[in-house]
Amino acid sequence: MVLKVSASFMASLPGQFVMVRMRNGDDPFLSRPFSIYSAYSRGNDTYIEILYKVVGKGTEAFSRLREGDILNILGPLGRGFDIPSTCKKIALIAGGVGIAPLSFLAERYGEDIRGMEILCYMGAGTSESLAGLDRLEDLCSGVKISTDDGSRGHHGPVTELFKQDMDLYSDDDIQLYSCGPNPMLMSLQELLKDRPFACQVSLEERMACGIGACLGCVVKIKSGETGGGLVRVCKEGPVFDIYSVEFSEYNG
Amino acid sequence: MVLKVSASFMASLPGQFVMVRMRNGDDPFLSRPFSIYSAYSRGNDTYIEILYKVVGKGTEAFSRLREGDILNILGPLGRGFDIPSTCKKIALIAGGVGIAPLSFLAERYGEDIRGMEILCYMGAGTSESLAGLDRLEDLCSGVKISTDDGSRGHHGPVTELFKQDMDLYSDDDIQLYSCGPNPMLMSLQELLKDRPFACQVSLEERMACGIGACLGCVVKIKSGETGGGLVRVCKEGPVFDIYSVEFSEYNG
Amino acid sequence: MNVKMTVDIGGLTLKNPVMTASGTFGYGEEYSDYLDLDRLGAIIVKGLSLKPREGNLPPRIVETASGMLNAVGLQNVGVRAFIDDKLPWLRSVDSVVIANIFGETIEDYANVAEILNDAEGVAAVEVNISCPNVKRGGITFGSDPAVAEEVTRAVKSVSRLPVIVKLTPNVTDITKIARRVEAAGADALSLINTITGMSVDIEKRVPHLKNVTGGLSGPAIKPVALRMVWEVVNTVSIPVIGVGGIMNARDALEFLIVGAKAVQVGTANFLNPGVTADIIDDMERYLSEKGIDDIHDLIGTLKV
Amino acid sequence: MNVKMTVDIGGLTLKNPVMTASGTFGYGEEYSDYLDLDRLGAIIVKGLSLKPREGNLPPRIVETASGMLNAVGLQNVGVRAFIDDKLPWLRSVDSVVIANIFGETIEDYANVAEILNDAEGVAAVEVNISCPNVKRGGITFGSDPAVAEEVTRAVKSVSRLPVIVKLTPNVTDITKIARRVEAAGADALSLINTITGMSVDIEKRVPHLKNVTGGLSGPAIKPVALRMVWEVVNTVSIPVIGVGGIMNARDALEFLIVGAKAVQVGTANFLNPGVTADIIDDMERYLSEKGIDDIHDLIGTLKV
Ligand SMILES: Cc1cc2nc3c(=O)[nH]c(=O)nc-3n(C[C@H](O)[C@H](O)[C@H](O)COP(=O)(O)OP(=O)(O)OC[C@H]3O[C@@H](n4cnc5c(N)ncnc54)[C@H](O)[C@@H]3O)c2cc1C
Ligand SMILES: Cc1cc2nc3c(=O)[nH]c(=O)nc-3n(C[C@H](O)[C@H](O)[C@H](O)COP(=O)(O)OP(=O)(O)OC[C@H]3O[C@@H](n4cnc5c(N)ncnc54)[C@H](O)[C@@H]3O)c2cc1C
Ligand SMILES: Cc1cc2nc3c(=O)[nH]c(=O)nc-3n(C[C@H](O)[C@H](O)[C@H](O)COP(=O)(O)O)c2cc1C
Ligand SMILES: Cc1cc2nc3c(=O)[nH]c(=O)nc-3n(C[C@H](O)[C@H](O)[C@H](O)COP(=O)(O)O)c2cc1C
Ligand code: FES
Ligand code: FES
Repeated sequence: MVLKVSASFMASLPGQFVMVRMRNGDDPFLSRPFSIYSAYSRGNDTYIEILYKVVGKGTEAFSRLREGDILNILGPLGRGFDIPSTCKKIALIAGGVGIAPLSFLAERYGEDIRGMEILCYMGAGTSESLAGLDRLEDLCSGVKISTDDGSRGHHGPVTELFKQDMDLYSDDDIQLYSCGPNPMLMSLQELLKDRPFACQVSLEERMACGIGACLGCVVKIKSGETGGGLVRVCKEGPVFDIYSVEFSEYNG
Repeated sequence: MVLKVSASFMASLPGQFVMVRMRNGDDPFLSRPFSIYSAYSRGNDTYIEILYKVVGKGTEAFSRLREGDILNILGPLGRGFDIPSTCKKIALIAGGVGIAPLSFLAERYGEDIRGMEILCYMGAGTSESLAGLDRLEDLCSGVKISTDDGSRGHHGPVTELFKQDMDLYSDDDIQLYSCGPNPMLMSLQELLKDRPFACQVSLEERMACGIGACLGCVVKIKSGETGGGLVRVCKEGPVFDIYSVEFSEYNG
Repeated sequence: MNVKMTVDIGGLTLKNPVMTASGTFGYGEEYSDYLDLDRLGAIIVKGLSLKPREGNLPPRIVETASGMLNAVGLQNVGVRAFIDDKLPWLRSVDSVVIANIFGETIEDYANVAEILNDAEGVAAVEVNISCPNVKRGGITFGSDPAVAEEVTRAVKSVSRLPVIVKLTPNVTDITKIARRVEAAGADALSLINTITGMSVDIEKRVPHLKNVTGGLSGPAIKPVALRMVWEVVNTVSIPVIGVGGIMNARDALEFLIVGAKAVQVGTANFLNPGVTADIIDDMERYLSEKGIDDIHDLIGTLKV
Repeated sequence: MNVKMTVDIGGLTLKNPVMTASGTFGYGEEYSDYLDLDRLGAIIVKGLSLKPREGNLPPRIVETASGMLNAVGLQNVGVRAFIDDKLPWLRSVDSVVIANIFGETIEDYANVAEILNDAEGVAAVEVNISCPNVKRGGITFGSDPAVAEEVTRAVKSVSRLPVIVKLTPNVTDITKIARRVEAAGADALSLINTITGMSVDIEKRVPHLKNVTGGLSGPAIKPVALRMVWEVVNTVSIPVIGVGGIMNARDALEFLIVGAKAVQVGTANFLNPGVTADIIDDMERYLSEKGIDDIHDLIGTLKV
């Protein structure tokens, strides 16, 4: 979905998100958070893109929108991905629409640091749900695919696919970025126990305000520099160091 | 608004109404009642029309609809106008969108009883709110207009306009039909105290179900053949004998 | 789909757990053009009193966010006219008919219940204790545990039918009332009735309802209803029927999972008179998709 | 537009009657990018306790029909960290800051209130009595008239600031509580806090909230809030602040017409962080269109 927005959105960073709400009526009631998939300007107008999957009534309502409809958009929000200047390679590990912030990251990396090697591991349920693949193939040096049903690429979780390549990378020149469902991030965390590559993840939690006020979106973070405890995904995140997150089976 | 409906709507009678609800979401929550403004078939398809005025969030939501949108429609509901075979002239007295059921009545009268003289008194706030006028001019032998702001026709309430003509009619050959805001119907009732022409009115009340189940839509009817008391507008009405209605200032 | 949907409520066997809530389904006949009434688990008719009641002056209803307020004021034809004029038609329906009753005094309640003993075609009574007790200055019967118990006992002592007591949500602790009503012999509980609310016309500066306040129903109250059902199923051992804001099978299933043995659909009937049939179909579909072949294997399976 | 919007709440003068509700506005700073905080009648900060509290495990929120449930569990930095870390920034805002406080024991309440006596920039305390009383087995302070009175008395006896007591709607008769709290010396009342509710994930058969139940807020509860405000303004003579489901100026005006002297906006801030400024503007526009030049000429003018 392409959204025409105010010029301030040109400052959007990969990993940041927006809160989106239908303009009319109270159903669905709360705004919904979506990662920024791209941000650019054409002429005097600024646009952002979001990539969404229909999972419930909010996203269903989006799917009924037509060109020219007006939405309420708040953003850009949250803390985006850190982009260290030292690494030479980056690997993106995406599950489903988790590809959105990673694709935006690749886009920006490509602009900022020419020649950077970007590898992408992309997992989805079926070959049809590989939205955003074309764009990634343009942005990355290589894209490897896995599907749960084996309809395209590796048959199995994307973390398995990444595991096969782990030995190709060395600790000091690679930076991982990941976004996807919690179970995927949990197995990635497990996988990295032996090979602790630097890895940033973008998390999802139910949100009400998106700006740090409601305390609805917390996730458990191991105590560390930032204090730890129950920390707001919308404000301190959505990007966290994977090693700091205490995942629990998502419950709602 | 033209609505494609099931063939059963061809049996719609003037004065009957439909309950209309947006297909998606709970806001607005209740269905809204609207008089049937016309019903016809083209080829294999049946259509009804409704004429609505934007007054609140339900009608506002309708005004945002676009061609092809789907609504939930229940109907035709209620008891329509009685069409006595004896009278030679009928006069329609309409306030605002109250014209809708009366226009449908004129349409049907025109079909059923050729040569019947149909006169129309049409009142509205301003000349712009005279929706449906063109159609009426085709259907009636004469249309007289009044507006509250004097921007067209008589400057003042439509009941005043009718009053000027009252002497032209005689008790035994005229039948009045009226629909409009309660204050207008109240002054018509007052006016008819001296000249008790037969007069049927279509009433409005807030409705939830439209089918007689919630008891939400009652109006006070003087005791008479049908018992009287608090009677359902959606089931025993919306058409009542004007002399049986105990109007009270509408309160909600 | 051969899922077993039958449930038993205090001796009453329902072909499925979907009933229509009192006051939202008239006397059944109003819906016969829009719904095959034979499909329903049970039909609960509009509240009946000893004498006919005219109810409140209009306006009686107003829409609210995801809900509505009503102040119908318990308008009804009276229990005898119900038996004479409405029940004969209802006997032709292959479903269970439950008479919702209320009174202004405890004796009223008992009298109505007694009259219904001999009414062929009435399978149970549901006692609405959410109405004001004229003797005690208008405080509702159902908000005082002792009075709730007393009403229940009075009805049980005369009725030969299963007695369902319908609880009001306008209380501090619904489990207290539930316990007392169970102790008084109720065969089942239904909850919740409407939550008292109000709405104002800011143009005219008058209440939208002539009666000033009214009862809130619809999806707005579902979270409250579900919480109270959860509290009550954890308190009593008689069957609990969940009511409040059920619009579709998903809502109904929440109540069953929490522990309600059956549900009532109220306000949703106004928006779609055929909604109960859809709920039954979708509930059956959910169960077969999940491989559950008896609805009892779903009821009360909430993991906490 | 030169409409007089100033109102006085228990000795506290507000430039207009629009406040932000506790727990929905963080410590104010969160909104500074989206709203000119100087415009607000008052800012009520997130509930403060003696010690910092971590709150409940997630998931903490879930959407409901025209509302949401939250079980944040009163997470907060603690009253001292508030004074040291949050208040200095708030002092730069030209509005009135009210500290919402709570405790697990009556002594806790009094201690927090006492600490705030010396906090420069705090103009009043709002006492949240809707939290569970650990000493009395988790029953909320606010649902027992005697305990509500006791808490109020304890806070009043130590506080040198105006004391607003915030009532819970989860009671049979809110006027009983209101009367006792007034008798204990409260300078004003605010109502309502959230209504307890629940929601279930029918796929996983677990509650949507880790805490099982949560507090319902948003437009769904507005009719209930308005009714309770109406009941309470007819009972007490201290000022009443209306809270619950206010989304726009029309909603706020309903509360004022019913008799509330001010309003609090809660959940609406989440959907539009600038909503309070819109409410103030639209309220002013309504008043001038109606030719009302002092908001007091609107307050409590409901015709019944
Ligand atoms: C920072 C952030 C970025 C996100 N980026 C994207 C994105 O780029 N594209 C995309 O499609 N989705 C994204 N999501 C998830 C998206 O917000 C939810 O899918 C959406 O809110 C669901 O709304 P719904 O009304 O369709 O579903 P609902 O009916 O609300 O729920 C349907 C299902 O989705 C789950 N769900 C609901 N809200 C969330 C949530 N906030 N996080 C995780 N699961 C949820 C529910 O548990 C339920 O199982 C993001 C979430 C966050 C927090
Ligand atoms: C039998 C019947 C036939 C009707 N036919 C038509 C028609 O052909 N064309 C048309 O434009 N309108 C008609 N109405 C009125 C129409 O139903 C209301 O205007 C509509 O429901 C308003 O919805 P809303 O959401 O836009 O306004 P709301 O926000 O619900 O209300 C706005 C204003 O309209 C008033 N209002 C709301 N509902 C009703 C109602 N049911 N009756 C009277 N006043 C109401 C309210 O008091 C308020 O002042 C009819 C009503 C009835 C009962
Ligand atoms: C218009 C209307 C009339 C009602 N009349 C009665 C009644 O006579 N007796 C009763 O016990 N409950 C009555 N109720 C309450 C409903 O049976 C039900 O408990 C309540 O509406 C909540 O369910 P819902 O949200 O599905 O509507 C009435 C509700 C409405 C909306
Ligand atoms: C996420 C959230 C947190 C809240 N925290 C508090 C709190 O700390 N103290 C308090 O008194 N009320 C708290 N409330 C209640 C609100 O202040 C308000 O009374 C309630 O939400 C009803 O108003 P609304 O419908 O406008 O949100 C909280 C509400 C929400 C939604
Ligand atoms: S969504 Fe409100 S604090 Fe994060
Ligand atoms: S609208 Fe329900 S009885 Fe008339």
